[in-house]
Amino acid sequence: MTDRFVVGSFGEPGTMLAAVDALRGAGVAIHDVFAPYPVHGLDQAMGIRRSRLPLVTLLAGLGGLCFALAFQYYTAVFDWPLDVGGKPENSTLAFVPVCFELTVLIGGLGTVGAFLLRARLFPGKREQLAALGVTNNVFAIVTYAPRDANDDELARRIMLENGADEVEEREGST
Amino acid sequence: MTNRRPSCEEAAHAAPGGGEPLVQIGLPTGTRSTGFDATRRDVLSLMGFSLGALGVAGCRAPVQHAVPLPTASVEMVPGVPNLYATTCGGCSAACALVVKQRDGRPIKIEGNESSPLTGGGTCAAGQASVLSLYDDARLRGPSWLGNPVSWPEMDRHIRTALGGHSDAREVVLLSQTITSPSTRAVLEDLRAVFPKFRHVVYDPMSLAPLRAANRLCHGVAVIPHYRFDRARVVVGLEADFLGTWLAPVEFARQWAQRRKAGAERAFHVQCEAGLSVTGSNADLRLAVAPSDLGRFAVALLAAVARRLGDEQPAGLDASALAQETTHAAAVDRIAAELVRSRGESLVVSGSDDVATQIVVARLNAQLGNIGKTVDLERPSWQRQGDDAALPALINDMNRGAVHALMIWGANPVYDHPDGAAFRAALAKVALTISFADRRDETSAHVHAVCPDHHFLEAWGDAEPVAGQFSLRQPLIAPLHDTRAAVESMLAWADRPADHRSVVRDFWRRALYGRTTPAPGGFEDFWERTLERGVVEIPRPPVATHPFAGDWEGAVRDIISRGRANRSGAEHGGGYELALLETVGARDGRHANNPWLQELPDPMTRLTWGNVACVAPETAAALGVATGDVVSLTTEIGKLELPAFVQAGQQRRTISVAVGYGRWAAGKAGDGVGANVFPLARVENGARRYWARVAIAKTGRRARLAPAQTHFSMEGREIVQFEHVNEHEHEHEKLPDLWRERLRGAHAWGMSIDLDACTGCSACVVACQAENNIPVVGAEQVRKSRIMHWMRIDRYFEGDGEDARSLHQPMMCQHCQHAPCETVCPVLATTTSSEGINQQVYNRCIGTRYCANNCPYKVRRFNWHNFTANDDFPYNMQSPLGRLVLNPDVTVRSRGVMEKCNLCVQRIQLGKNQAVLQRRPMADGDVATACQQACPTGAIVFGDRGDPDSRVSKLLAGQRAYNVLEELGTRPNVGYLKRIARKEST
Amino acid sequence: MKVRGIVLGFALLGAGGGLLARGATRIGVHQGYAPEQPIDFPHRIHAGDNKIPCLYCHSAARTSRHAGIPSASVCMNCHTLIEKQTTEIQRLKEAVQLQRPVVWTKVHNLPDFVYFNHSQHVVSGVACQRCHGAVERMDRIEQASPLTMGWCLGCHRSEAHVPTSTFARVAANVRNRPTPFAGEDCTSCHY
Amino acid sequence: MSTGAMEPTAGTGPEIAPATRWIEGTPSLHRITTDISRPMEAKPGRGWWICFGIAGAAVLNLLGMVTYLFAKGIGIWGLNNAVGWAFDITNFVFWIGIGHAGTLISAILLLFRQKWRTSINRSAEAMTIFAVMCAGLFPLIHMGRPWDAFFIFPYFPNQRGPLWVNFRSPLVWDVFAISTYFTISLVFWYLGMIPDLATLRDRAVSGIKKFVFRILSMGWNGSQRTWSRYEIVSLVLAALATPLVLSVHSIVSTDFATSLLPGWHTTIFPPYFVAGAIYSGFGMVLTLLIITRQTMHLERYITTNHLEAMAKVTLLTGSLVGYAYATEFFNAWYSGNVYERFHFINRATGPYAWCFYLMVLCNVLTPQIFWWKRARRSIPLLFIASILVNVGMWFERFVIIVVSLHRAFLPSGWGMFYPTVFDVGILIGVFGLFFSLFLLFIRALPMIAMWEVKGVAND
Repeated sequence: MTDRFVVGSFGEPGTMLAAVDALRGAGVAIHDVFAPYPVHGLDQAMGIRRSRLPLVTLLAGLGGLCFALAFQYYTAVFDWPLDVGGKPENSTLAFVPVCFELTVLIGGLGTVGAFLLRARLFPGKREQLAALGVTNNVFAIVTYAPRDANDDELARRIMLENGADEVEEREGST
Repeated sequence: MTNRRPSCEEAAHAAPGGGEPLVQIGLPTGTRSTGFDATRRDVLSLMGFSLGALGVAGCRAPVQHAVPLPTASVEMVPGVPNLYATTCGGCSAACALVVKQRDGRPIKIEGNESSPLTGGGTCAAGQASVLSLYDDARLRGPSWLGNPVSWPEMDRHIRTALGGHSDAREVVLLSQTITSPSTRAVLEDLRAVFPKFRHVVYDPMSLAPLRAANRLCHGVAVIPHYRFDRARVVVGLEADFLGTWLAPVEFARQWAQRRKAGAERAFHVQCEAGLSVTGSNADLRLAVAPSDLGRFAVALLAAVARRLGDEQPAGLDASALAQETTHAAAVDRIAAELVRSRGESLVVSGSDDVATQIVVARLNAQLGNIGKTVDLERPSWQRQGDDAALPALINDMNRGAVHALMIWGANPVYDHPDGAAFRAALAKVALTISFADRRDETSAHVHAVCPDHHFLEAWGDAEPVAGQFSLRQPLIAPLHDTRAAVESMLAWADRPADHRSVVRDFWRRALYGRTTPAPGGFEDFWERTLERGVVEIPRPPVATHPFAGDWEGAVRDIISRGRANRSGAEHGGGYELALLETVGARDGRHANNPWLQELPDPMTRLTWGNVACVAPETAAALGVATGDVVSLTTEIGKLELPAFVQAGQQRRTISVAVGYGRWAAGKAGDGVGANVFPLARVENGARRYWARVAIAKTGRRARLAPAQTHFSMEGREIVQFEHVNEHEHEHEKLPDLWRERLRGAHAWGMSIDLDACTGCSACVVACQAENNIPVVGAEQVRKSRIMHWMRIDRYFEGDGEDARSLHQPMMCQHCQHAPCETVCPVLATTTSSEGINQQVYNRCIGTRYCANNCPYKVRRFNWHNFTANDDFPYNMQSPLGRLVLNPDVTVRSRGVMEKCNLCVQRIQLGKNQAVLQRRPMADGDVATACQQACPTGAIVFGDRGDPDSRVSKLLAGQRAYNVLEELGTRPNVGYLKRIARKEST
Repeated sequence: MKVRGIVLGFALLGAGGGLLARGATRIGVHQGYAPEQPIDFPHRIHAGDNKIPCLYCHSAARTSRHAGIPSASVCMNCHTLIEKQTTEIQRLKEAVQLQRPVVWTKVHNLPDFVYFNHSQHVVSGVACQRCHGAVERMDRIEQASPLTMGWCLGCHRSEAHVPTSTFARVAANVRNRPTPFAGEDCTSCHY
Repeated sequence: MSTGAMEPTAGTGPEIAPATRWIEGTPSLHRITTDISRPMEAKPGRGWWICFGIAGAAVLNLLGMVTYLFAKGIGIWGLNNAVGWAFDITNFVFWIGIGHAGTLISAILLLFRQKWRTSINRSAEAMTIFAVMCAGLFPLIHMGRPWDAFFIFPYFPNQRGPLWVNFRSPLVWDVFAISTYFTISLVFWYLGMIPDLATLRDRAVSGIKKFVFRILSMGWNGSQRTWSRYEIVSLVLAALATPLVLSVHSIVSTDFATSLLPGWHTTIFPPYFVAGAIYSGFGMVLTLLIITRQTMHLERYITTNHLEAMAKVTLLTGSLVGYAYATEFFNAWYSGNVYERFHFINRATGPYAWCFYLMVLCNVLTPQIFWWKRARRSIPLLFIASILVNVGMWFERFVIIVVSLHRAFLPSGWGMFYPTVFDVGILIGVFGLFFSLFLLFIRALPMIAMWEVKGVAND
């Protein structure tokens, strides 16, 4: 479905932050904020919860560890227990390095993969820019503009009061 | 190990001429099996070039063909090796051999265990002689005046040139010692045909003085048959009887029998100028200059005489004589030992001086050794050369007295000081014929070259020692259009016969009668002898008389000359150049054999060339270092050689090996080293193998090709000693961190007796032949990339003249806790269930990590592709040379690691035989190549799992130890400590 | 929908890789290789219909590493008595008369660096068909087995009473495996 | 990135900030963008072309020599039965070492909230990746049969049935360690670049550029929700990469430490190698940054403060390495093991002693000048020192490998190693490869993380 949005662009992170606070204070639902770099304090201001990606890391890492251990044990002890320098078939200590490496590898790749999926990023995706230059020097707040008009006015007014360079309304889909 | 066959009639009867019988025999079903097959090589070379080629090689394998014999052969099953007994043609010792023939190709030479002389031992040259069969330099057929001709044409030419036999024009055969009785008989026939037929015998390394001395002292001009196995004290004077002198294989065996006899162990003294294999194994070695040797012998004689209370040489008293030598104290002690074991002692001398030999004969006589350790009645028929004969012949040739000259196995232009004269004289002879197998220095200047067979293609027989006969039979149809020399001579004498029947008839006529008649008559006897290879046929003893030589004259002669020498020494430069034979080069006849050229000399560890060995003190005095080119000037002339600082070298002497510096031997042998034979001039009827020399630095440096560069053990316990009658406490085994692994049916192991190993290097060549080890050439050796799986390390203890030289055969130790295995990323090397450290070539990717981690540095890497690669023009480059390859052993490609695998192919064969015969394996079923070749039985291989096996017993013994035991590698190859005799003076 | 496209792409990539890998593992494997022979020799008639035992012609298999291809003279043992004539038999007789060896095309080519000994297996009672397939039903001989190392080992392990299936091996107490009767060492085949 | 600044109680921030400024002046966000994008948008200067010309020539030489190597076999090197590894593995360890500073700077300094990393981490990571590529070349070409290199990977299906690889072999550990390290570093680097790629995408005028950057930037639009996840991921990766860095060179050191060769068989190798790696890594980063900041006019972002900070690290790690050298000798003496003792006597007095002394001079003595602040802040001194450090570290590996091998247990097996033209040529060629890659990088991609700098600039 398509929505109507109010998009306000700011040249300064400070003013933008103030606007965000004001908007939330006035109970305007903020769709998202777009910035050329992660402005600190914005998460709290927008009330974004901390991501659960580290959990993915943990699981993927454990997966890698188990696979490495099982695989080495299987090849060295079960599949063909060769006599290598008279060492015991299950030379667990010798298996540690590979276990560690695979833990890190799979853990890392898993996390990144999960992030890309969650953030819906993939090669060749066509970008949707809130405002020109959000990747350069513009900070843009995007709020939902519900049907009834005065509310809409509210958002626009708050943004302008807080020093938005420009505020516009747009149709778009999320 | 494989089916041993009476004779190889098939090969014998196959049509002569060219290789086609060979090709049919040699390529049975499955070209792959023949080891040198095209596909494998192509795949490898392809791989060598690019990754893509792997795909090529894999996806579309080259089509291979299988060519069965048109008519099935009874004897020859493709893939099954046959063994045939024959006789070595490598030198006049004529050792009995058993040759392994595979798909019609002789590929490996082994000693014949049933020979009472060698007992299965061989020497390096003998082991290598199989490669000479496939030598590219061999002539493909006869040639007349340099143009190839057919044999009938050749015979026509020669008959006309001989112009009938009636007229009394002299026909001369110049040959080296001929030990073949049948051939000697043929020569007698020739006398009948050619009224004035003369046989001139000469050896490059001659023992004429010894025979002369025996003529003067005992009335027979023979070389006695020495019995080192009966001697409790052996004194060698310039006689390298363990390495090169006379019959080294036989002597080494006898010597080792004594050495292993525990309490009966012989006391061995060696006096020599340059360090030799024999000297390095002596219990007491004295460095004596050639010019002092005689005086040493005299002093020894005097000392012995005094102890025996015998008369002293008139006008000379013992004390005075003792002063003649620099080793007065030692002389007395040796005399004591000799006298203590009278009749069980032996003094041998290779001296080139008749007087000295007379003194030695006197010594043996005084000690009552004649008939015990010195057998004159059943003498040796080796080294029958007469030094005076050749110069005489040259005169006759120049006089034009010689009408026809046949040269057989002799190469005087190369190895005689009068070579140039001889060459010139050849022009004055109406007809000169050579039987040489190649266009060598001499045969290049004759009218007719009638190439003789290689001994593996020929019939024949030998009697190296009176009464000890052995037969020779062909292992393969002649590769080229060659003809037995005997056949040629008979053809020209209008008595054409084929060599086989000649030998056979002689044996029926002359020998069979003297044997106990066999049930099956002569046929039976002949078959059995062919199969066994050797037979002992009693013959009437040679008549001798007790010692009656003018020994006092000899003594005075020596003394006077000695004094002259001394005074001469003061002003004539003061150095003496001593010529010596090395186990690899010998007298130079094998010069084109790359195996021997690359065989590190056990004493210098140098390959590809000879050097001037200089004593450290002398080197310091002259400011010469190893590698400096020095010029050696004698009255004969001047030559330049790289110097080599050799501990143990007598101070006043410089030793140089003969057998190098050939210029017409072939690709591998030409221009390697310098030829010093010209220095061995003939002086009053005998060749002198030493000369007064002036040495000088040239300022240039030469790049030697050493297989080992560091000779000190750095105080590490690598070669260990056990002191006689000194109790060794049982040393406790190191604890093991890991539980013993599950073992299979066997636990293969090897024990190497450092007290019996002489360093003769037969094992090294045997290993090379058995395992298809490539020759890499001097340049690669310099880069220390020699490929030998087995090497003989040489270390020095002490320094100067008294330095003791130690030999240690070193190959993969087959550790149970092998450091190399743990580090291989791809499991290319692991321990087999039978304890072998396996190396899997086709899994190896060549990280060389294993070699780095090997404490014994026994792993060898294929730095280049050494097969069919023109950068390495040795035997494995030429298709002919590759015929020697062992089909049961992989030809390694470039980039893989290799090493000793305890001849696993022989182990597998042994198992296979046991399975086929439905019996368990027995101790001794499997002999590794090195063990089989060893003349002293120093190497014993077997199953350590079986407590009764020889190897188990040996390795459980007092003397057993492992090299670098403290590293905990737990080798399956153990060593027996060398015995250090308590010096009790 | 874009996402689905991406996923599909990855799936295809994976499938392609899998096929490639499978193809790669067939490199050098010539299972089913059946080259034309100089003489069109039908094993079906000899080994099949006439029940000539394999070892009659390939007698070397009893004693040698090579089974051996019989000499033409061996063929003549029977073919001198049998009057049936075909062009193929004619060719054979020619070869015998002219003493010209028949140049057969080798069918079973082991990979390089591998040693295989027929006699060992024949004596141990391994049936020829176990590796060479139902020769007695082949008109033109063809390579029935992959002749790869994995294939050899499978047999060697079952002969060695070493459990081959993973679960079996897990079940079996690996520590005290029986020592293999059929060699499981590298040097059983590689040297 | 500016996690440090994100802290509500930016405790560390203010303490450092007055002491050192990590950016000259206060450029506007747009200014930062343009400054950093300039190298990519302007035409390359002559300096760049000269450097690239030289490096490229070296690469061609490398290609030629490697081709010849594959055709003839590694016999064309000076290696032999005594010395089985020399330049090949020396180069391998050397480049792996170089590869350590990058991830260290981006990961460890990130965890330690070191803001000064922001303007150097991008190029440092790039350097890591290129160095690891160079390193990875050697295990391949040093093999006798490189066309069979795939044997060291355990893969399925295969023709060999149950034959896998030897997981006890340090070489197999290397395979896993290095491929993991390479992958993670690459991902980390790329991930960190996505926002900048988006910036470039939006700046791009030409269609191709826009197309390429669009594919690479994955439709990044600066959404704060993404930003917050993004930072978490970066932190996670950093936390993973830090032990990874330490593990990689520890594992490389086990190539030697797990053997039994005197001079290799030492327990201190892992930490010693890691210190050495960081040391040489920082040396190389210094060299590169000093060159680029001059040629690319980025003094504003790569300040003397950065260089000084790195000089301090160099001093620390250099001294650690020196300590390790001393320890080795002490252990050799204290162990009383004849082989160990001989080895170290031979190291200091043998035929290769000059290498040893060169190594001590460069690695232990050179960095000591950084005790003086003036030295730390003098560009020429830093440059020379950084070069010397890398020379020294190369020789350290050479000494460890060759000197240990050439005289091992049995004197009969002793030998010498003499490099051939191919040894040297390939050494040079790989440097060429490294520098060409780096030169291409600074033209094609933002060599300073814009968004991170922006973050720091706006505190």
